[in-house]
Amino acid sequence: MTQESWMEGTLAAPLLGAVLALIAGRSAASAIGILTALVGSAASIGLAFAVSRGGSFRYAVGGWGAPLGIDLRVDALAAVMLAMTGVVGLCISVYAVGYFRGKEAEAASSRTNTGPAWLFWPMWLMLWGGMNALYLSGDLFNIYVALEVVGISGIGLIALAGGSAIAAALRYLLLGLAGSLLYIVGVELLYAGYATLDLEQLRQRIDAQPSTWLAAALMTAGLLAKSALFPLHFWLPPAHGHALAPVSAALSALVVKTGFYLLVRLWLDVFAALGTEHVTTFLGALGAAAVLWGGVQALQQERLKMMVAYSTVAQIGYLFMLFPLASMSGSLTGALLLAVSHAMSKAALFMCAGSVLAVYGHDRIQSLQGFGALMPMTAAAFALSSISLIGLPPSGGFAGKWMLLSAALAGGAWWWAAIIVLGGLLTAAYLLRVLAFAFLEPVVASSTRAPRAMELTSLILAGMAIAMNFALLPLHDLLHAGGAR
Amino acid sequence: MSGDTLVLDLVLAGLLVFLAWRLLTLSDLFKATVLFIVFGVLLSLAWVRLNAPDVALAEAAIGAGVTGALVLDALRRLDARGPADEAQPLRLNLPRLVGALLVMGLGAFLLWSVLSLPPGWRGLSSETAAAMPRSGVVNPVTASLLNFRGYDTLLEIAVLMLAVLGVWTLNAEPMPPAEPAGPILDVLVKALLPPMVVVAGYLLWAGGHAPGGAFQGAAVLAAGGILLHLARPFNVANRGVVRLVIGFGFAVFLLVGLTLATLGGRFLELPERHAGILILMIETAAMISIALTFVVLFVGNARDNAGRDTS
Amino acid sequence: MGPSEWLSMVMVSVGVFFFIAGSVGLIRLPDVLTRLHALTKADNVGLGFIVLGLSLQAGSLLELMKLLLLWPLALLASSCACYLVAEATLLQSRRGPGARRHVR
Amino acid sequence: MTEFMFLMAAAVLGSVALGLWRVVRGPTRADAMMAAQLVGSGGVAVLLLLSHAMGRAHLVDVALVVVLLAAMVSVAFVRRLGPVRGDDGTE
Repeated sequence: MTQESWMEGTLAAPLLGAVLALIAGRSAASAIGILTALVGSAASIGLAFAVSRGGSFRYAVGGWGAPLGIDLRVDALAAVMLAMTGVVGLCISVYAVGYFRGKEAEAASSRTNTGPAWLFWPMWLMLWGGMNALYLSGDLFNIYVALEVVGISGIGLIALAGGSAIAAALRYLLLGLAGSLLYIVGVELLYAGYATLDLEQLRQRIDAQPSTWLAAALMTAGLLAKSALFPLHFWLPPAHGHALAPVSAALSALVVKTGFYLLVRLWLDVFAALGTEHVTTFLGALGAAAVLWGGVQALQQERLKMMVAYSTVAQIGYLFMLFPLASMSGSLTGALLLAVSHAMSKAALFMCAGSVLAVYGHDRIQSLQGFGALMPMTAAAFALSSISLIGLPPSGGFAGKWMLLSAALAGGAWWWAAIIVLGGLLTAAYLLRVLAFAFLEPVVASSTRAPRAMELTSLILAGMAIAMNFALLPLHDLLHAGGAR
Repeated sequence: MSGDTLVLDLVLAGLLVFLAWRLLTLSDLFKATVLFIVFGVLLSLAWVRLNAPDVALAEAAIGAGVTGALVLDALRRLDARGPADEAQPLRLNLPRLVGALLVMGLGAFLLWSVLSLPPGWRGLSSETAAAMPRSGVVNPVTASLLNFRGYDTLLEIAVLMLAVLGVWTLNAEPMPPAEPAGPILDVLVKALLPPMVVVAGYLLWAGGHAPGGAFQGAAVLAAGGILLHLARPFNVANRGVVRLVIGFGFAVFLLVGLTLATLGGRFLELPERHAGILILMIETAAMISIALTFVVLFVGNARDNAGRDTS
Repeated sequence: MGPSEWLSMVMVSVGVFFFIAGSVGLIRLPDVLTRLHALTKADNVGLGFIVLGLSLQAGSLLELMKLLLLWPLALLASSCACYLVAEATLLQSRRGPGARRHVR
Repeated sequence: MTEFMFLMAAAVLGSVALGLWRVVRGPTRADAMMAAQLVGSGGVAVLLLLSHAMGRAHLVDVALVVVLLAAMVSVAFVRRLGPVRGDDGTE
């Protein structure tokens, strides 16, 4: 298969699956969902291999070519994000099958209606399709549309939980709309200035006009809000904390990365000619603040899901430390490795929280004493994800943080290094607190068990987060071959 | 802006600003709703004056019409909850002042950057003009939406589809029963439905060479559905047929794109010879789906029994 | 300018006059029903004159047809709508102030 | 002729603006509905006049859409929000 056909598969599979799942309805939605997830993740992994062999390429959708048409741009950076989405997306899909089957059984025993739970499938596949479209795109307006697809499906998914999640979904909607508005105004300004929407053409034409700076500022503000970087993170914990477990996993592990990815594209590539040192320092400082603030907040949470959600606030901060360190060799590899292993371990953590909820009926950390004995697989998954999130060796989180740390020290920027270490300690504090409860004597004997599919997928994901330790060299080679910057 | 049009443009612009201000400051939601609809109609006139008749059509149909009906419906639901807290009139405090100043600064800057565009700024219009003969249609807006940047439109249709899914996830409370429709309302509905369908079809067809197209046609078609629902309420729950029609437009668009890719072209690369007919096909499917989408958004997901929380 | 132009301008002027008269009526008249009366005049007659005046200048048969389709539609819509508003108003005043329509 | 049509359009717009006074003033909901209707037909009139003055025949299509949508909105007004408050000035 050619690079192009892998790409077409990556782009189209989730979109097609989404509409088929919608048409098929309750009876066949989950089967279509799993099938789509298999095809979609295979396509994105195939694409990553194709890029590592053949290098980056462009693809003119509709055959018109930029600036009139829309060009896709597939390079190593995009390929890594797509593969990450594929792998984690597949696991989330498998988990969701078990999760909703468990919900149905529960509903059948208590004779209530599960309601429109099957709508998860079309919305989740559309979310996946939107993220793929976003990573593939090389066109500012097309990215806007993809952002909308991601945002609107995310809102629907959060609202699936009903109850207090509706308010969180509404807040997410308003914030998302505000972010989109800022972004699109920036896009209009750039189009007015350079008569193109194509990222590559824009990079070549850009100069330091006042309107270009305004456009950059507006787009950055919008994207920061969407990626929930401190201090624009306030919407994230309620949204991610109240959603259903597979939804939380998808949002926290994957969706928040889209904003980060776009900011990397913009500031480290398109806007690079503007002379961006103070901007990248600013972004890094926000990231550092997020690491500390999110960590402290996570420590104080009493509900497991809220704690995991605040942990996302902190971990996003790490990714943004890439910006000030970008000129150091290895920093991009490190940040990407961190992003990928965070996606895996964070999805696993939310899955664990979902399994715990299914068994205990609540997720108050204080009352989870001994869940390690009741649910050994889940506890193991929790422990492995924690290792990676904290950054203990060997794990993807360790390798990523190590790369960033050595980049910081090589550049003599010891303060970034200090933040990285301090953040790791905070992460250790809030995760070990939960683990400590896990291995106490159980106080309640529960007969309910989480569906095997749920516990197993979280363990697999957590294992992968550990295994990412050994992905350092392949990733480095891929970035080299695929010509991301 | 020549002398001929100066008076008109000034009145229009002045009215728009006045309306926007009143809309935000009125404490009566009902009046604000009325002004919102008025604002939509006048905004559509403004688009006409800016030589963007396609946008004017969309604004009149969706911005004023369908959205207006949606807001009215929401207002009724608020009413039915009993005496709602009247919205507080907007008072100026420090954060609002800062916000207002920021927005005004941004507005001033935008104005400045528009004015500082090089004279005769044409964007991509020469590229568009050069490609028009190969696009299969004559209206450059339709060519952009369905051919040059058809991929964007595909994803936009996905967003509309997602809106329906979002409505279905919510269990709205059922609408309080309305008075039965009187004879005059029946006459109106019977008399308006056929022209609405005809006009929708006409707009769809006209889109190839004049302002119009799937979105505008769909809005008019949806207005017919909403009118019918207002007179004789019906339910469009998520049943098989409804779901099929909702997904139809997106599915056709996507499958056309994929078929073309497997036949040796690129994704959504419409062959020059068949572009016109393919665009019409895609637009027809899209119009039907979008029209039903609007109707579902209006009718909502009222269940037969009282809305139950299904979390 | 030929006679058809002059006729157009006169008819359009009359139409605009009715619009202004309608708005003045909307402001000045004392109660809902009389205001409704004034408004319907503006809607129907004003728009009618404008349509007639412009149809003298129509460039094509299609345009003429659309213009002549437009007025009856507007007439029908606004007359029915006014009837409905009046009916609702009367129902409301019979039930007394403060009553909600959906409460039976 | 063109200038005349632009002026007439401005006059219709002005009369619509006068009508808006009723929306803001009230006192009944019926008044506000009426004013919205006035904007519908006023908008149509302006569009037709502009169609002639700007030499763009297809603006008649926009007017056609406004007529149909305004009818739908008027019905929505009455069916969803018949005058809930007392008439004749009691608010």
